[in-house]
Amino acid sequence: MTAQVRVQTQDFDVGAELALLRQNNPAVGAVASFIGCVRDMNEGDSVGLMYLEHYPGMTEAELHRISAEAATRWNIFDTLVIHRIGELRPLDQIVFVAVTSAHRGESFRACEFIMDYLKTQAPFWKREATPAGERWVEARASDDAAAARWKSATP
Amino acid sequence: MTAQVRVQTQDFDVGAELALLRQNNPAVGAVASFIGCVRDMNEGDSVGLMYLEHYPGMTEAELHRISAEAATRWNIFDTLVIHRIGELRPLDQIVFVAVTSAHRGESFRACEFIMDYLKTQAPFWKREATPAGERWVEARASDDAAAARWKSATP
Amino acid sequence: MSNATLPKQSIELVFLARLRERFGVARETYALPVEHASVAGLLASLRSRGKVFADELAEGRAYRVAVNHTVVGLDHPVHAGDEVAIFPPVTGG
Amino acid sequence: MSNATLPKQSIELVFLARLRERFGVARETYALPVEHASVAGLLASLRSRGKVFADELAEGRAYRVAVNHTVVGLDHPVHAGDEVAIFPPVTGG
Repeated sequence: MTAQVRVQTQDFDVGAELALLRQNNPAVGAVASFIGCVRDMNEGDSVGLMYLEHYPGMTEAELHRISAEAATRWNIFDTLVIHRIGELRPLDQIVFVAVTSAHRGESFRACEFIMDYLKTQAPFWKREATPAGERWVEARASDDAAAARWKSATP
Repeated sequence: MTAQVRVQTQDFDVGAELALLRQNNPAVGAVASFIGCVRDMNEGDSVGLMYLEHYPGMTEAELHRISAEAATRWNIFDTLVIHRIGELRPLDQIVFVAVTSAHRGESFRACEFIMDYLKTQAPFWKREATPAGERWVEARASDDAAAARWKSATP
Repeated sequence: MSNATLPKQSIELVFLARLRERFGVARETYALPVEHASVAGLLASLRSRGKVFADELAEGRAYRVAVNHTVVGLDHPVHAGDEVAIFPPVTGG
Repeated sequence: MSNATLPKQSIELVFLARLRERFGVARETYALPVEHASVAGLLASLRSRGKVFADELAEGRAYRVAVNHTVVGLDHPVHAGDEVAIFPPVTGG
């Protein structure tokens, strides 16, 4: 089991990352992944530019903790989390999570678990530029609800 | 909403497919995807070669039906299903399912739903070569159970 | 009474995967007696061929029947010109 | 009695995102009176600065406190040399 975590300003190549993650391991039967992208609308306002801030040190620690927690809950092989910071625009990739396992259920569960916890625990903050000016994005109750599901969930 | 379905012998490039699927749609905030791969072991036996047969005509109809069903259940944009047929070897990609949506929950749900139904409804059959000879892969009760979950599931 | 004296309808039979191998045939045009014009009737008719057909299509065996590309139940009608496929539980993905 | 007469411990404060902007500072070394050596005590001490600190760190406002990169509760101790970050609910991903 390896858990890769990367916080970076540059974009990433999901095809290349997925190939690397599988690392020619013929025990891998399933690869679940998720890409989060910048949308051009949020809360009914058009978004032209987004700025992502994080808390260096704690971010990486949290992402490793979340990945390790997924590996204790499900029978998975490897995990990859990439999160971009800095200036982003609509259509840009923000986040990528990928998980390998022997069978599909485990990689689906672990991938969504990591995303849900990333959304509510990892210290990233979005500021977006709308026609009315810049604003910090507000945390969503639905994200807390999504993360809370896992507290009672059985694998 | 577009639903792409492809049954083919040749391999596919997941990075290129994901970029095409997003098709520069800035309303897409989430892309969930799944790759199924040939493992070198199944039911405790080593697998050197696999042959995938399907039922032309019905396969495409079922995959379109499954994709359309996902689009009625969740608020998603586009779906892509690629399934390979013919001779495959360990490490080869077998199947790819990708779904785009505004928010992550919908694409995760729809992607797993399509995979679960594909596994139990789409007319594909695997024959694998093991040291003891060739055999048809037996259907798994766990796949039926996975598909049955969605009958009572709320979005 | 010979089957030949009864009206029949022509359907297309498709056998897939393990059943194709067991039956030794992938596709055939089949003259189905009209009083057997349902999935249950067709299966009874095919079982009457005996041997591997009677064995593989016995009640309780795990197989599926699709009429014109849709999986259906035993009471589904079978009409002239229909394509009826019989296959094992699927194992793709 | 002046605070200057009480023993203090030096900690690193980190403010992030909206709070960093509101406070106008990203990081500072803070001399925390030892009788305030908990998260609750630190918050009380910071609120006593008044104005935006009293406002943003008021009870009931939505913010989180991490000590040495781990989110903790109000009764968590704060020791000399700790890095204590205060930040709004996260919005990444």
